[in-house]
Amino acid sequence: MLEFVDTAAEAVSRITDGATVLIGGFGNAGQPMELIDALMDSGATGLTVVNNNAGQADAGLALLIKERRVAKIICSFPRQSDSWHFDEAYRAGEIELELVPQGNLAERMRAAGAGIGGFFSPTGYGTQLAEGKEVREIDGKHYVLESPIRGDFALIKAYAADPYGNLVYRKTARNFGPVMATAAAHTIVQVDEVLDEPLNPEHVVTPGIYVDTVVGIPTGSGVKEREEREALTAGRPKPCMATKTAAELAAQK
Amino acid sequence: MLEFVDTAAEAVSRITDGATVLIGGFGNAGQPMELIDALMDSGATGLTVVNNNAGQADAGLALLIKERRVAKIICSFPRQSDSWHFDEAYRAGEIELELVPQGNLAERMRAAGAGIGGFFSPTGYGTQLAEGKEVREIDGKHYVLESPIRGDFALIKAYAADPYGNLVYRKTARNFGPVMATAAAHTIVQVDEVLDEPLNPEHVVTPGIYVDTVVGIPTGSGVKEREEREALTAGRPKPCMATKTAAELAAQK
Amino acid sequence: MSEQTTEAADVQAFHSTDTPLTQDELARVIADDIAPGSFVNLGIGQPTTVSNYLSPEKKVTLHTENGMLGFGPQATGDQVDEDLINAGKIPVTELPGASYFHHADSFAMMRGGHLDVCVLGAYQVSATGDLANWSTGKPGAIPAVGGAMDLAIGAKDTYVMMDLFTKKGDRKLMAECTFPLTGVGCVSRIYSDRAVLLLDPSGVVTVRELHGLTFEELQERHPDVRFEKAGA
Amino acid sequence: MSEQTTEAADVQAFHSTDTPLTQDELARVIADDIAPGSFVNLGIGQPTTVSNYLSPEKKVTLHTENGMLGFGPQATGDQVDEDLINAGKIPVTELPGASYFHHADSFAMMRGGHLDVCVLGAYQVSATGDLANWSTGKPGAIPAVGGAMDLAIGAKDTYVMMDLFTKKGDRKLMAECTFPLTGVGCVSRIYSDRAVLLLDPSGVVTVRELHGLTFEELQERHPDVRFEKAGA
Repeated sequence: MLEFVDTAAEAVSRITDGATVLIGGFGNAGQPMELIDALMDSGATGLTVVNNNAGQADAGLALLIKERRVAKIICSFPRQSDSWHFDEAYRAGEIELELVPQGNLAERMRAAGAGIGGFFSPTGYGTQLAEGKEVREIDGKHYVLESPIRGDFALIKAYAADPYGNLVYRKTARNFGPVMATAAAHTIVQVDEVLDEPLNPEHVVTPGIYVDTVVGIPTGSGVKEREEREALTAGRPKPCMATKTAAELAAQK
Repeated sequence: MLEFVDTAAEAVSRITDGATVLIGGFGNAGQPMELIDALMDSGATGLTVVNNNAGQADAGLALLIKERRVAKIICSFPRQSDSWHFDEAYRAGEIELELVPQGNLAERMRAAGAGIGGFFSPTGYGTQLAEGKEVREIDGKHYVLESPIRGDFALIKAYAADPYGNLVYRKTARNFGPVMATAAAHTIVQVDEVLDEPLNPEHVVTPGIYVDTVVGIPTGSGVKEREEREALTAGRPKPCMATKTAAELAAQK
Repeated sequence: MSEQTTEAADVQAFHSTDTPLTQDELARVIADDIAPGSFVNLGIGQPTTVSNYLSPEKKVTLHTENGMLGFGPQATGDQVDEDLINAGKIPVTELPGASYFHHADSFAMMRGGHLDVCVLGAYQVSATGDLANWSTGKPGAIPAVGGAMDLAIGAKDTYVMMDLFTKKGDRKLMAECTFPLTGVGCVSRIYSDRAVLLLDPSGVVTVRELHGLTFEELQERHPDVRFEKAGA
Repeated sequence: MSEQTTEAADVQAFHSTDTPLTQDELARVIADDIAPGSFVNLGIGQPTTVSNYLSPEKKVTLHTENGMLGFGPQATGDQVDEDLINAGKIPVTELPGASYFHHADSFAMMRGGHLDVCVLGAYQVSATGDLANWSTGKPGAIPAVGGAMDLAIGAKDTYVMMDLFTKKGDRKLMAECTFPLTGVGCVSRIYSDRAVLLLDPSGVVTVRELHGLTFEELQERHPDVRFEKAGA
């Protein structure tokens, strides 16, 4: 049943030790920072986390890993210049890693949400990451059998939620959010705006059926969105619009 | 390469004998009537058609079947009260039928568009429609292996196209359109509105990468859309909004 | 997705009345069993009438497999819009909070188990919950399945709404279905004019309500099915 | 999807110059080979520079796998928006005609073969088009793959942009890759400072261009690879 709560702490309060948690975001875009911080404060441990990365610097997911609260991580790109907490935990053998190509990661969660038992993906065929997996040649092309990834919880960031739990996202912050919302038994969303009116039904990206808990938390996304709306209202182009092409910029140099 | 053409005849002119043609629509909603009529006039024959139904009454797809231009149909619901042309062709053994549950039909086209070689679906397990197909038990649940359905062409109806071929749809006329656009080598779209300005990138349903040929053809959808916009501009509710709930209507009786 | 609890209904002890339920009464019984906040798909025909008894306070959202959540009653007059129809191809209305999506997303929603309840008609249902509702298997008949097989296995709970016997008096609750199956072990409850029955994989049928039929008559008409009274 | 024709480029007869191409010259060669109206994914790093040579008249649309078609140059000043980044996590701009979609849709677009060209860097490429660009296989190294394997097999054509030899002088075009593979038989062309090479499953490498390297030197450095001059 859909609930709107007031704090990130309340939003993540159901997450128990040992849960599988899908965490949205690609880079900072769409990363539910405040929900991750609240998960940190909640004390839940022994978690399996699904995220594109394995934490960066000294914040969010990296701190969860530093504190050894993540038993296993399923991700596509754990090693980054500032993934020192993951690196240390991994080298100490204190975190399990399942490395999954990014598209298979998204598609495996999509399969979980869509009730698909498994699917043949061409990605990774003939590589180390397909070792031990069933392969099959179909119409002359090689595929690897991939299985669904389900979450007990999803923590995602959307831009706005209407009273029915319908969600819209903002630019490339959409990334994993809509897929993770379908793949988790309980989806927790932080949004910049909690709306009083329903969204336009044609514009809804994640229907409310996939949403369980919503918490409004203003972030920089809201600031940029208001700048963009002001520009449009004033008849100016959106601030993020390219003013020159790459070719023109290169020629300038 | 994206092209905008002036007539339905031009739009379907590349379709050759023996082609597999995905045709959108569920009921009248989203059915590309004018494109189907143009396909009829084009003379292309020996077609494999993928559509939810097998034609109704004496129009569109039913006429293609009447003229024995459809060698095979892949659909979920051929038999309707007014599917007499299909019924006759089928009983005469002059059309091949592949009956596919509606959700598998959509998912098989989605798989084609998404480069998935096959997938395990729970739908149809233990039924006649799974006979001869590979089955597998995964985590205690039974699944049937389903294969992609690809089209040489898709004929779909969207509501509007922008200069980049980006599409939006209207209400439940969206149905099979976005999926078929991804599953065909060449996607032909009829729209009520050909826009001069780009669509809002957040609202695009089918990105232009999936669109090859666009033709503007005004239909009743445009009339209803303008009524709706006028109402909204005047601060009235959309004409299609429910004024009473089903319970209230039932109580009235 | 909502975490539906139908416990209140499940623990209802056996009860009976002397006369069969009318179709409207039956629709109301089903509506009463649907938990507030549920997402529900009502099949074409008789199941559609359940919506007449879902009060707005219950905040039940209706799904139609042709790509919409949150549709309202049948459209009339100016409301009619050919682009806004339900799975029965009947023009419907839009309710606040509605959303549109394409066919693959719509069936993913169903197949992924996100709907709480689906109410369907049936030719036959077996004691273990097998459903037959798409074909009577007549030789020479042209087959058509539509979304029946997807609906049967998609929701968390699949309810069947039917008469317990055919007009000819044949039984429709079977030890094993004789008509071609739509889905295996998918029906959790039968709501019929004469009985409300809870099914599970054991094949022992729990009888929650009888209307115009005694427990003994029920057993006599279905000698190959084992029944137990609810709350007994 | 667009029907890309690279025939014009393919039939180019062999030609050579005396000095290796600079990175900018190489980027321009690749850009010139991309057909007007193409949908293109440029990998992180050096491949990104190809966009500097794609004139607006060519109407090439750039895809980034984190969910966007139609992004523009790197954002500066007020343009910077943390919600608008490319796969390298660099803030970019929006171009007219852009669209946003989620990760599963984005990789479906790639995996489904809808992109015309993907340009990637490489550690090694085999004569039959195997690609190694995600891991040097060093023991103890922490593996990370990102979208590399999806990109390698997704586009209609996968081009590799690299130096023909490492800084240490080791060859990168191999009879068989010694580093862990990213994809099998997926690379159709190598664009390098010293050679433009067309690959196919036969393993015979067609040499379209040489820069500061003779055909004989190329053969000598790759004795286990069979080369043929283009248009010969």
